[in-house]
Parts: sequence; structure tokens; C-alpha cells
Amino acid sequence: MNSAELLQFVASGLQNGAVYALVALGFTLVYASTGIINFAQGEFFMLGGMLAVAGVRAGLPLPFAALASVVLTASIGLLFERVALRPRRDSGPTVLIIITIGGSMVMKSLARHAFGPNELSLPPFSPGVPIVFAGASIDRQVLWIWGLTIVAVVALTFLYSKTKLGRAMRACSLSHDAARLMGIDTARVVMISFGLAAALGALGGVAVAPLTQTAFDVGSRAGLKGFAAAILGGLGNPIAAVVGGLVLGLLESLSVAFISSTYKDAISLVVLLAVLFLRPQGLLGKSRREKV
Amino acid sequence: MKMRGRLLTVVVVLALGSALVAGCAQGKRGASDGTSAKPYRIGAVLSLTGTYAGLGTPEQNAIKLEAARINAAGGINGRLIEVFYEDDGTDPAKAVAAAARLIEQEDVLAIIGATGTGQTMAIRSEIARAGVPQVSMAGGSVVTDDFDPLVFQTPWPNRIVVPFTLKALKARGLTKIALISDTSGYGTDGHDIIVKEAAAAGIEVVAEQTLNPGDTDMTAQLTKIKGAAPDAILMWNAGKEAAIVAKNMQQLGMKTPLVGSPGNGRKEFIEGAGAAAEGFRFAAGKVLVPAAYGTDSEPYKVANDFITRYTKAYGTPPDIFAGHAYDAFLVVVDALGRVEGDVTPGSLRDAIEKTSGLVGIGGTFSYSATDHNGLTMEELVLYRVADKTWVLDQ
Amino acid sequence: MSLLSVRGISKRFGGLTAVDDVSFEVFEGTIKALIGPNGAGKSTLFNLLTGFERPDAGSVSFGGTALGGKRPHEVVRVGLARTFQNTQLFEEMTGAENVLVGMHPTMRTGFMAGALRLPSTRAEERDARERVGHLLRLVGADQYADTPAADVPHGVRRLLEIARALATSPRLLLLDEPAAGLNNAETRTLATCLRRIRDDGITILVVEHDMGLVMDVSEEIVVLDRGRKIAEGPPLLIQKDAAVIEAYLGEEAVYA
Amino acid sequence: MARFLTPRILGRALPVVACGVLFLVPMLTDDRYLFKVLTFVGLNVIVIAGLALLFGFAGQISLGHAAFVGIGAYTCGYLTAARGVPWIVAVIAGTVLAGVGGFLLAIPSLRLKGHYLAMATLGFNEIMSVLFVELRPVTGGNDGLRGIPFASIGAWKIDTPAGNYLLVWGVAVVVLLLTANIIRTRPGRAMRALHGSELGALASGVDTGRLKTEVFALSAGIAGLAGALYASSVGFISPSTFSLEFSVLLIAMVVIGGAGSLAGPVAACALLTLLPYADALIPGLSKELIALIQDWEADISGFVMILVLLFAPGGLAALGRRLGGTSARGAGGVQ
Repeated sequence: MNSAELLQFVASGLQNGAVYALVALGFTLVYASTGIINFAQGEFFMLGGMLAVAGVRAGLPLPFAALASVVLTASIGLLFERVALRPRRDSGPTVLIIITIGGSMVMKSLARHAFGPNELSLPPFSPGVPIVFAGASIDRQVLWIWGLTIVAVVALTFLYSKTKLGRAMRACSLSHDAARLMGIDTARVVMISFGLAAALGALGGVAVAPLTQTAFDVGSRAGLKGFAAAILGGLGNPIAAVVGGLVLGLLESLSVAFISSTYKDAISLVVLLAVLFLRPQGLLGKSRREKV
Repeated sequence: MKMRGRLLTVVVVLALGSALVAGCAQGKRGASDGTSAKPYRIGAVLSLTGTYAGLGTPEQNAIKLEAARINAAGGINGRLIEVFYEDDGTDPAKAVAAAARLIEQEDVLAIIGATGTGQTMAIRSEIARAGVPQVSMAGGSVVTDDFDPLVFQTPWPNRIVVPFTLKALKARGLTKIALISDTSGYGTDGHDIIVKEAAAAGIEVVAEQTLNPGDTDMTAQLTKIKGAAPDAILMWNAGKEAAIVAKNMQQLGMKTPLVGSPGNGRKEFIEGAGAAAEGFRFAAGKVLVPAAYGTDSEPYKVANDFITRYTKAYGTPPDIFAGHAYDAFLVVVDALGRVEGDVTPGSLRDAIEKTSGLVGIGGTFSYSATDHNGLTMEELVLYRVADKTWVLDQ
Repeated sequence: MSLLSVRGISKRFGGLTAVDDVSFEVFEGTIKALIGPNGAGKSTLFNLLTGFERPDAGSVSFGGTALGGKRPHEVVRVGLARTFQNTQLFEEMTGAENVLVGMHPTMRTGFMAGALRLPSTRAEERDARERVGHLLRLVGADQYADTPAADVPHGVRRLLEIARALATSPRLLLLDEPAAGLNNAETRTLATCLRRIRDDGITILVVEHDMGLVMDVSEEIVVLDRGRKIAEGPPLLIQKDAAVIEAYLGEEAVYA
Repeated sequence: MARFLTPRILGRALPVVACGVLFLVPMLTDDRYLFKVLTFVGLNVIVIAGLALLFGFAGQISLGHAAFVGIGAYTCGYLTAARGVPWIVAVIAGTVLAGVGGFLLAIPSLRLKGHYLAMATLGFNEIMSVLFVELRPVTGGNDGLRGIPFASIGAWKIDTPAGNYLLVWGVAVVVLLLTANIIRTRPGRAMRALHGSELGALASGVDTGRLKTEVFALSAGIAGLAGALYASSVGFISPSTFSLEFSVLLIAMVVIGGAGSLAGPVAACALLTLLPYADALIPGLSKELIALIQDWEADISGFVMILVLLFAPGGLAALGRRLGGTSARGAGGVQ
């Protein structure tokens, strides 16, 4: 295998990895402020792509359609939190998780009713020939995906460390009671994190649709991969989510390169399990001691 | 004690409920007996939701369209046709329940379906027990290779398409091929037959790669394939990943010809792959370009008529799956018209097996006691995508 | 006779030495108290004794056998039961069921016998419930036998936990701040209860902040400050110990 | 006096009546479709009994139970169809193998909690899904495994839907009784203690590590038993049946039924399993409505899940207790 080929495998891994990372960021955001895993996160990814296609079909210019889709999906996320999760905020995490599973079933099925069972296409953001870098060729849309991932991470890191809302979110992640005592409106923070998570998922969905097309059923897989990436990196911090996503993507493409394309998903899962068993807090997570 | 009480209350309610329902169901069936000139009852097990929703929906559209047309014309033998649709949700177990329901509660004469190979195979025991003929719209070779006197099939199975495609490749001088197939039943079936038949067709398979349904990037597999320097890439799958393969090839600057399977004869592929779809070739029946039949031929008229009516009814031209469903329905209706004496599942099965020269969308069907697929390579042509549509590749 | 003997035990968390070379003995049939300002390392010491934490150095021997390396449930089976500073009751189970769980090590029913409800299982179950009733009466929580732990008043929760610990048939009972959050009357009941337990032949080691209770019930006191043992002796001597007074005054200066 | 006796009389009489009615169904009807559907309910009830032990009582989540059902189904299917092994031996083999699988997965998962355990079991399910497709000599790949013979013991063949229904529900009732017994005795209390507070359980002398592996293996074994029965009931198995979605649905049944209850999850299981067939079980619905229900089934299930949990966070068990007028208790409340 020459270096250009190897680089191509790496590029492929980083492309998928960036998508996983965007979904993982959504998981991590919701987990940080609520302590639950939002199983509807993959459906936000699906909605992002589908709504953008609908926008383009309705005659909106692509950038507006993309933006409108992200905003609309974020509102759906907010609404979902407000209507279905807020009333049961004080129930245990399993109840909330099952509600998100119910939500994902409804969203997926409604999308099928609204957009039909077939896959839909979205035009690329900036059409043109692929960029060739050291023998590896990279689709222009992939540059968009990478760019958006970087923007999302930088923005989230800034949000967490520099803004009042970010501090409120971090306070919520430590303890809701403590955050409330500090005068933080925890309900609002949770709702905003759902909105942001939905927006991130949608952003991923919009960015990927021109490459892969989209359909009502792409959410489950996206959610699965994103969840795996978030766990692999370590739940609760944006950088870890991105690292988890990229590592997962690379594992898959390198499995194709060196082992077998049939078992690539299984191989990456085995590695994930191994990491989980040996280092349950994930690659970058901090181990949390249980207080006796 | 308390918990056991509750638990058993649940069980009691469940049991009482089912007993009640059972009684009602029986009453219902009793009422439908003894009516003269009642409609012929046909069952259809379709994947209207789940993974194959995109296949089952046009299938249902086609059957609905044809049933309405035949009933509007007075039905068959002066009796109307009533079709009972069941959704199997792309789940074999649900397909079994669906078939059992059609047989037990609806007393159907025949079952059309299922959409997928797995579902088709799953309902076999139900079919066998009731002796009801089944006409499947699934393309898996196993459906008719694993022979069952009750089971018929309308799509071109890989057993026919693969040798045709390999022959076409050979004829075009493309003898070193790389194979990329998906891990679904359709892709695996195609893969196995290609590997088995390649040598006989004078084709060498120099690379084999797989993709999983739902994969979003195939550059890794294609980079492996690129290293093997094939004359052509043969892709065997039916899902949206096909467009990604085409686009990834373009991205990698691969000029190798890409040849696909009938499963790629969908407009979504052309839309999804865009410019990368140009020059893509695949084998399929003549329905996509009916002119291939010859414009004054009977098949041309049948296909053109169906395409016109379908497009008018649903605003989009039929895809190959709608065609398979049309054929399956046509096979049953045609046999109904030929049954002499009492129409029973058994006599209907015999009539279906005697189908001969029946012009459908996928081709001209002639079943026999040993061939329940009824199509030959003659029905296939090679298509090429040019200017965002299918043209014949001569 | 020494029942528990702690020799030079130490535990570090990162840079912080929570327990630093502590040694002491607990004699059979006595009540011993472990006191010290907040953060002195009392709870950590408890965790070291009961297997919830591993010591970095030192050894613990109980009735002649070394406890080193034993896991929490094994420590319980040796005869050393504990309660927690933050009560660890099973909130959705009733008071009686909570105590029944404490009978776990002394009962034998496994999955198979339980599933089949063999006669031996039923007999064992009956005996266990009888003993649980006795223990609930002993600690004075019998009217909460059928109340889910989540609905039991705070003071009684600690009593339930003591009953659960007693159910394991311990030789040594380790109580972590049993009087925390109790009112005066409840504390007096607790003192009576502790003496009754001691009189039944169970040795007690108690971590406690309530000096009244400590001076009242204990025969000997160990004082920890910042992980080190600074004094040990009978209550009257400890009350006059200069190092102890200084440690507590220092704490008051901080927390006043 | 009579007032106090009523619950006891009911408690004794109900089991007999329930079993009687359940096993009388075959005499009231000969609708094979009905038997099929009720057989599916019975199979799911078996899985749910095991999962309720693991998740509802011991508090250990598993998003991999569909894989254990699959292990049981493929073991039984392969042994009977391809190797001609007697049915009863194959069922035991399927049960044991699934139990061993659960045991092997439980050991490294001991340290994992909550979401991490969910991910590990989910990953296991996905890996098994790949293996079910790829181990073609045994599983038949995507084409599935066909021609699995009906249950038979010696020369006695259970080949009618009614017979199968009785077999599956017979096993289901036995499994339910055994699990109910476990819950009320020492191992069950230890499980609930583990769920309530692992520290408290350890301090009570419960070997929580061993308990977790035992419950995991038992629960997986019960799932395998259901799988083995599924294989011989349907006669055909293919990988898509044992997917992650099925695992998720199983967990949803337990949560909707109510953690810490057996009756609740069984009820939820029956309701959710029957939902897709509701159109066929409720007579007199128009064909259009039936088509509509089938089309919107996933939406309805999703909404039902959300609504039940919104208005009864303790699940059906808590709802039942409230309707039954029992005084408000902790969410567990099982005696």
C-alpha cells in the first residue's frame, strides 16, 4: 500500500468520523445538562437533511434551506423537551430515555409520512471537482463537513468556558440542585441544550445529505454511531466527542484497508467494547469516583 | 401473594380478551359464507413500513391500480376481485402472522408477496400448510431455487441476471472485474452467483469488497479496488448506497466503468449520483425503456399502457418493483380466468403453473412444473444512464 | 481480648493523605468511639476496615484473621458489619425487607431453591422473618416494618440501617455517625439501643460528632486529626487532652 | 371477616381460573391466526420475565437481549434442522448457550453502569447481528434458516398452532411462576437491594459482582429459551428479527410496565405485541381504518410509549396500583 492510498483511507475515516462527531456532540450536550442519553438524537440528524431537501424543493436557495432546516429542527428539539420530557424531569433516567425512544419512533414515522419512503437528494454546497491532496482526493462537501465540525467544537468550547449560559450548563451537569441554589433556571438550560443538540444533529444531517442522500430511516444508524462515538471519547465533553467520532471513523476505514470490509462495523464495535471494559470512562473521560 | 394475584389478573384479562375475540372472528367468518357470486379474495403481504418501505409502497400502488381496473371492467368470470393488504414491516415474524391472518381470517385463494426474500421464505410453512399458492415479488434466487410447488416468482432472479450481465461484460471486453456488494440478502445472493459463474463466463474477479446497508462512504473499499486495477466494477445492491459508490468513484478520479444490478434501476439513483451516474450500466427487464420490445409489439403496448396509467394515478412513473407487483397480480388474475370448475387454492395453483406466454411488465411468463420463475435471459437488456435517463446500451 | 486490631494503616488520595499510619485496638464487648474534626479521615478509615477502600499500607486483623484484600461482602461474612454516614437503605423496599437483605449472608436459598420455593426455602424464609421482627423491635423500628424505606422518618432510617447490619450477625458493628440528624429524645433512645446491642455481646466501633452521646456510651475513644491518631483513651482523659482540644478549637476557628 | 378473606380467596382462586381460561382458549376457537398472534405474545412474555428480573428488579440495563433470543433461536434451529438433534435437547442447548453468552458478557461488564452498560450490551447486539449474517454455514446468512421442525418430544409432535400456543404459554406460565418466586425470596431481595443501593447491598454481605453475573446469565438464558421456542414455532429465522430495535422494544416494555414489577411488564408486553395486530383482533373495523392503523402503527406505538410514561412514570404497575386503590407506595411496591 502506498502513502497516497493510506492517506485516502485516513481521509475516508476522518470524513465519516466528522459526521459521527457532530452527532456525538449532540449526545454529549444533552448528557451534560440532563444526565440522559437522547435516543432521538439520530432523528434530528435525519430531520436536518429531510427538511433541507424539502426547503430546496419548495424553491428556497440552498443556504436558506439549510439554515431554515437547522432552525426548524432546533425548534422541534426544544418543543420535544418542553412537551415530552419536562413534565417527567424528576423521573429516573430510564423513563426519560424511553420517552426519547418513543420520540424517535414518532419522528421517524412522521418523516416517512411527510417525505415518502425513498431517498432524497440535496445539491452540494459548493459544486466542483474534488480537491487532491498528496494523492488523496477529497470531495468539496467533505471540507464543509470538517469545517462545520471545527466551528461547532470551537463554538461549544467557547460557550462552555466563556459564557454565562455555558457556566450554567456546566453547573447543571454537576448537580441540578446545586445549580438551582446558584440561581440558575435549570429548566431553561435543559431546554436550550436540547435545542442546541437538535441543531447540531441537523447541521450534520444537512452537511452529509449532498454526499449520501437522505431518507426517513437514516436516523437510527446515525444515532448508533454518534452514541458509540460519544461513549468512546468519554461522555460530557465536546473535545472527547470529536475524538471519539474521529477514532471510530478511522477504525472503520482502516479495518477496510487492512482486514475486511464485511467486518468493519463489528471490528470497530469490538474495539469500542474493549475500551469500555478497560477504561469505562472513555478515552478522554475523567474517572468519577463514587463517594461512600 | 399480592403480586401473583396481579400477575394472574393480567393473564386472565389477556386470555378472556382473546377468547372473546376468537368468538367474534369466527362469527365474522360464518357470516361471509354462503354468499353467491362473492368476490375472489386475494391476499398481499407487503413491506409498507420498515427497511423495504420504498419497495412495498409502489408494489401496493400497482396492485391497487390493477385491481380497480379489472373490477371496473366487470372482474373475472363475472366476479369482482378483493385484495387484502397486510404490512409485514420488513419483519419475517410479522410476515408469518400476516400470512396466517390472510389464510385464516380472510380465506384468501392466493397470496401475493412478500416484498423481501426473507419474508417470502418465512411464510412458506403457512403457505404449505394451507396449500395456498404464493406469487413472490422478491428477487432472491433462493425463492425458486429452493423449489416449492406452491411458490412462484415474478422478478428476474440473480440466477438469470448475473449470467446475462457477465456475458454483456465479456462482450464489451471487460474481463477483469472488481466486485462490490452489500451484505443484505440481495447483495449476498448476487455476490455468490457472480463468484460461481465468473470463470464459466470468462471473467476474472480480481477484488471483492462489501458494504453495509446504511454506509455513507465507500472510498475505503474503492481505494482497495483501485489497487487491483480492474477493467470494470460490478456492484450488486439495491439501496441508496449505490449512488454513493458512483460519487465516490468520481471523487477518487476512477474512470473504471461501473456496472450495477437491476436493483439500481431507480430514479433516486440517478438523482443521488448526479453527474457520476452518467455512463453507469445495469441489466434489467425492458420496462424501463419499453421501446426495447419493439414499438408495435404486444409487450410494448402492455408496458406503455401500465406506465401511462400509473403515472397518471400517482404522478410518477412506475419503478421495477411496481412492475413486479403488476406481474404478480396479473399472474394470479390470469390463472383465475383459466380455472375450470371450482376455484380453490389448489386449482388456482395448477392454473398458475400452466401460465404460458403471459405478457407482463418484466417479460413474457411461462411457468412449468419445474420452472416457477418463468423468465429467461431474453427478457433482459443492458441499460446505460445518459442525460439523466436510461437508454439502451447496444 | 482484642477483637479488631489496626496496625499502621495509611491511605492516600492523590497528594492528600486521608489516613496516616493509624493503629488502635478494639476490645471484645466494648463500645469504642472514633472522633475527630471534619475531614479527619474517619469515614475513610471505616471504608478501609470494611473493604470499600484498599489501604496503601498497614494491616487490619479481626479476631485473629487478616482482613487485607477482602472485599466488602467478604468482610461482612467474617463478622464486621457497618452503617453509612449517608444512609444506604433500599428505598423501594419496606423496613422489614431492608433488614431481611441483611440476613443474606446467613441464609442459603439460591436461585434454584428460590424459584421452586422448596420446603427448606419456606422454612428459612419463616425463620428469617421472625428474626427480622425481633431486630426491628430491638432497635425500636417495628412500626415501620411494612413502610417503604423512602417514607420512613429520618431518625428511623438510621435505626433501620443498624437493624440491617445486626441482621448479618456481626461480632463487630461499625456505625458511621448514627446520631446525625437525630433530636435529643431520639439520641437518648439510640444510646439505650447501643448499650443493649453491646450487652448482647456485639462489639461497637462508632464514628460520632455528638460528644454527649460519645461520652455517654463509649468506654474508649480514638481521636483522629488530619488523618493521624492524636489521642486514645477513656472519655474523661480525652476531654482533658490538650491536643484534642486544640484540634477541635482549630476547627471552631474555621467553622465558627 | 369476609372482608379480610377476600384477597386470600382471590389469590388462591385466580391462578386456577387464569390458567383455566388461558388453556381453554383452544376449545373456544380454532383460528390459527389467533394462536399465532397469542404465541408471539407468549414468547415475548417469556423474554420479558427474564428482562424484568435483570432490568426491572436488579437495575442492570441490557440493550442486547434480542441477541440472546437470537442465540437461542439459531442454536435450536441449527441443531434440529441441520443436525437432527432431538427438539428438547436443542431447546436446552439454546437456553444454556444464551445463558453462557450472558455470563461471558456480564463478567467484563461488571464495572459498567447505566449508559456505559447500555452501550456495551448494545455493541454486543450489533456484533451478534453481524455474526448472524456472516456465519452462513450455521445461520444461513440473510436468507435465514428454514425448515426448522416443530417441537416434538419422542414420537409426540406438537405441530398444530393450538398445540404450539399451549406449549409456549405453558412454558411462559412456568417461567412467570418461577421468576415470581425468585423475586420473593433471598436472591430476589438481593437483586432489589442491588438496584436500590449497591453500597447498601455490599454492606449487607451481598456479593454484588457474582449476583450481577448470575442474574445476567439467568436472564439471557430465559431469552434464549424464548428464542429456541420461537425457532420451532415459526420454523424460519433470519437475522433481522434479532435486531437492536427488538432489544429496545423489550426494554421499553419493561419501563412502560414499571420497574420492580412483573405484572406490569407482562401487561405492557402483551399490549405492545398485540398493537400491530389490533386491527385484526378488534372485529368490525373498516378496511380503510385497518390500512390506516397499519400505516401509522409506529407513530401510535411511539405516542403510547410517551403518553404512558408522561401520565404514569411508574409504568402500568403504578397505574394499576393507583386504579386498584392500593395506598400509595414506593414505585417498587412488589411484596
